Amino acid sequence: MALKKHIVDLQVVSKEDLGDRFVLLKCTDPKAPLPPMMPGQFAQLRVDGSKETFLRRPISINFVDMQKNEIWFLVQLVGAGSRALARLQEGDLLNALLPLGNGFSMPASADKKHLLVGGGVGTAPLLYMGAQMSLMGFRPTFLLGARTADMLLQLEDFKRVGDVYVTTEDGTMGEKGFVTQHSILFKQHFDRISVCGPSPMMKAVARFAKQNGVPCEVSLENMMACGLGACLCCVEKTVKGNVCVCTEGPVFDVNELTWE
Amino acid sequence: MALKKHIVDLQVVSKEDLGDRFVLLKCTDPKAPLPPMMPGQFAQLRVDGSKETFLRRPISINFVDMQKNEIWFLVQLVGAGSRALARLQEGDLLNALLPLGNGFSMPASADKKHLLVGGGVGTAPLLYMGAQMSLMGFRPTFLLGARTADMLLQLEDFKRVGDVYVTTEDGTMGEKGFVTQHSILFKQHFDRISVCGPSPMMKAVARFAKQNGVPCEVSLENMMACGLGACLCCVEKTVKGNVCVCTEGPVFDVNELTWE
Amino acid sequence: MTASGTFGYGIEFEDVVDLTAIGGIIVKGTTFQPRQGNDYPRMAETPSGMLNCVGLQNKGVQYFCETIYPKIRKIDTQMIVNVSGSSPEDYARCAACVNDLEDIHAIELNISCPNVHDGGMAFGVTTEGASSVVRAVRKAYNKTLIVKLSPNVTDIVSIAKAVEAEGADSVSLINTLMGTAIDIEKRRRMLSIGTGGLSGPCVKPVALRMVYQVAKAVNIPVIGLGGISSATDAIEFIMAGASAIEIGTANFLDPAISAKVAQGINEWLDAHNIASVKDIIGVAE
Amino acid sequence: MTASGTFGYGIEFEDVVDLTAIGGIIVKGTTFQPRQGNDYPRMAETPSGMLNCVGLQNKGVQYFCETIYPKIRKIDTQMIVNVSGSSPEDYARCAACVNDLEDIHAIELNISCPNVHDGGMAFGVTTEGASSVVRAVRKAYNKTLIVKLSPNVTDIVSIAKAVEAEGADSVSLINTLMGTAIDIEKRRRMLSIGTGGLSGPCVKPVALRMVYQVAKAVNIPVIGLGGISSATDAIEFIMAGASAIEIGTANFLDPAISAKVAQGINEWLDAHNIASVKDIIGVAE
Repeated sequence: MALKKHIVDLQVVSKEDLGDRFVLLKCTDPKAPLPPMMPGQFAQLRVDGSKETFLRRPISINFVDMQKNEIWFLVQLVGAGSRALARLQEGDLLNALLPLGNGFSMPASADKKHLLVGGGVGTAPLLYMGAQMSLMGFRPTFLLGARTADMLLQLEDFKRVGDVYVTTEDGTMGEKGFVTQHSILFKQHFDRISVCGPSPMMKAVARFAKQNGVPCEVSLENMMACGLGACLCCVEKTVKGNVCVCTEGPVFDVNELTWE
Repeated sequence: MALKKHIVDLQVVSKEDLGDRFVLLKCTDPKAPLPPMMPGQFAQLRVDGSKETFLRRPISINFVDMQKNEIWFLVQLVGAGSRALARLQEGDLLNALLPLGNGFSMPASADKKHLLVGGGVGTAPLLYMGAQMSLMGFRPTFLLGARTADMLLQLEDFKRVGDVYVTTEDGTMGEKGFVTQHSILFKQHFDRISVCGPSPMMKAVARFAKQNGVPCEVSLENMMACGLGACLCCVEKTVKGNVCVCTEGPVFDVNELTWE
Repeated sequence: MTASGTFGYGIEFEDVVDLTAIGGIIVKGTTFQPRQGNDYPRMAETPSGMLNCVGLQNKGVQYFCETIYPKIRKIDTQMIVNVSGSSPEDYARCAACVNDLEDIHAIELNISCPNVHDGGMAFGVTTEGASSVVRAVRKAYNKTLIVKLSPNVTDIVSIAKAVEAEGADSVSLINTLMGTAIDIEKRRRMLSIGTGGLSGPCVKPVALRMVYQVAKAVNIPVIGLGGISSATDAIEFIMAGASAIEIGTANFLDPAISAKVAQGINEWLDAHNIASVKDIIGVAE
Repeated sequence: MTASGTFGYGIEFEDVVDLTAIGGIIVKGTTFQPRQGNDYPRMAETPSGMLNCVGLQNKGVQYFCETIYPKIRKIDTQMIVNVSGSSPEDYARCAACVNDLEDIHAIELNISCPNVHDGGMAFGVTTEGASSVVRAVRKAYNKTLIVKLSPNVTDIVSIAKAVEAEGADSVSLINTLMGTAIDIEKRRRMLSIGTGGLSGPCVKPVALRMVYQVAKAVNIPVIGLGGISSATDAIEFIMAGASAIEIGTANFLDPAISAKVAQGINEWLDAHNIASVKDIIGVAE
């Protein structure tokens, strides 16, 4: 059953620069407890104070701290929208529509080994996913890839909730190469893989999963306008035809997609 | 001869709220001395960080402090543009095109009595005007009007450079009524009147001046786009036909206008 | 009211807005046959607006009648179905199906969709094309018939008069302006079919001009839309001559905007001691 | 180049921009007889754009030739005169005067001004009207003849082809979209003549679509304009098929923008190892 959606004026609790290309926004709802949200879901953030942007920006839920009533967003600075979000200061309001879409499937039991694979800013939803698994008594394995070591984000947070393996394209940390080349994939068997990252990476992981008969879910980030299934802009071709990523996804079983 | 125009990135030195409807921005050019500017000239300020505004905003030069290399702008909060300017913080940059238009005529000698009449935010350019007259050894008379006492702005600054008379519509300060009803107009003779304020007020003062044979200049604030005489949007009907307020004005001798 | 294609079937928005506070919901473009729509990408962000080329993706009128209609028929607001087609007969067939639905009292005929090849806008840009569709539908549909007009024309007034002459009960305008955007790094237009429909505040001045022109020229009510994002925008359209307004793209920025605009109009009327919105329709000089 | 009516005669901007760094300056609309233009107010700010209804205020071609031309003829850039009129003969008379000016090598024929009653846009919205003006001017003017097209039409391609057939050397597009805005407190349209021409980034998607369509259809060079405010915007137009571009309303926001865009295009070309702008004209799929 879908979780109820809300429009909330979040307030920025802190803003942290992670290198010069990423910003971590920690926000709270000053008026009410944050609603229930599942790992893999996202929020549509309204971008104020930017002449260049028009639409909201879909940003995945990086972490939810129910004790502190905090929600975290990890924002990569790529365009006018993300740069405007990065200009937010402590105390500023941030209008959010959340939670949207469907989350990742959670493992059914603790004896199933679950691998979470992230690339670049795509690691963001996996932190919340891993933290929720950890709360349920499961220990996830993370396989995180980036171009260089300084683009691997929140490693300490990941290590707190699971086992972390790393690749970098230039070899500055962990194994050199892409995540699909990491030795852990060939040493251990996993019962399920959840992936979020750049499209070529997700396709490579999906191919690996299919070849090895492992259930695999990926999180897509098609451009979208409304986030509610109304505008039909963010469609992905699936075995059921064109479906909205914002409502049928963003998380899809790779077998539903028409990726070859 | 027209003063050379410049595009400069000013930096906000301080922002002061004057009541809840006006903001005083003091700016500097951090890289170079401010160019020469005449009282009555204006600047076209670029409004960043507002989705609602598109064009620059023409704002009159309130004061120039050559020692401190400061230029002041008095902004009335009326729309999205002025509210965006009011959100500027100390240290922020403010792109300005200046100085634009023609200024008020300065008195030819110290024995000529010069009256400066301002209404509402229209008092702004008169402060710089009075200060320049004071530097030249002349003592101007100010007649300043507002709806209520709390909307009379910068009175201490005005008093430093000249004699100040005041009217308010509700009688909370000075004489009750409009500037054209102030007793000073009937007690003293003035050789020249310079006016800036709402259109009905300027027309009333112009009528008084014509009836009494006193030379009178008014500062118009027609809506404008470019500020350079290119777009031809801010035209005023004059005895010479439609002319641009931004280049032929904003200051006009009332006899050039087609006001009845 | 909410504009077609921007509010789904309403139920998508019920978590975040009280649907009964909205004057009406124009549900998304429905065709006789199901349509997959165009390929992704279907949108591009533009200055104060967006382009879309969805291409009428829908499951067909039969699915609508059997599966959607039972879910939405009891929502306490006007539900209007936006009807599209590829020929006058195709439009009429679809309209006939909707005619049988007891709780749907009006349709909006989309003769102005720029995003499908086989019809839509082609009908909306000539008086003959527009007339032929309205004539066919008028025979098959006996409730309120609204015709949505294309702004991509030299003379929208002549089209409005033509559909009025064929028995349209109302016209709504404007549909989207045809536009494009280019990704200079990929050297490619950003939309899968090359062009798309432009909507959002950027089109408001054009929409307002057309509403003003059409309202002066026809005797049927005009429904105004095009970039409305606030009560002030809505009042501008009403003063230009619109008897009602639709909110489209603004729903994407604030899903609760329609109820807010309705409330804002009422507050403005109250503050100005105006009894009814009727008193300001078309008052702008 | 800078668009007509947005850069005066160039000399208004010489304090703040190096005029020789601009590819060309299209000086403001010139008519055979002097014109006072429309009454104030002549503009309204709109989302990502503005409306204007200046109405071709100018002192006439004789004043231009005698008083302005001597001041601007030696500016080291292409000076192009924008020519308007109220009848084909009127256009031709004005063009004939400019034909005699040694240092003016081209005119831009404005058959698309929405802000005057007696002509202008009326010619630009039909193939017959456009042809009649170009035919008359072509006889009177033997240098480069650019024709500026109106976007307020159903089919801009047919107009472009018509003026090409009459011997135009180039087409520039788009002129402004006709729009309006309403002051709800005054219950009045904000412009003195009711409507005005919409320009600025808001119109860019429409302009880009039309440039793409026209460039595919004609064999003469296309000059693109409509909301260009950056080198990226300009490259979009070039990739859509424009051989040159004009910058209009953006001059009001940054008087130095033209030189910046020219430099930005060159930097982009360098960064992508592209030898000449010619290599990217019309490359967008």
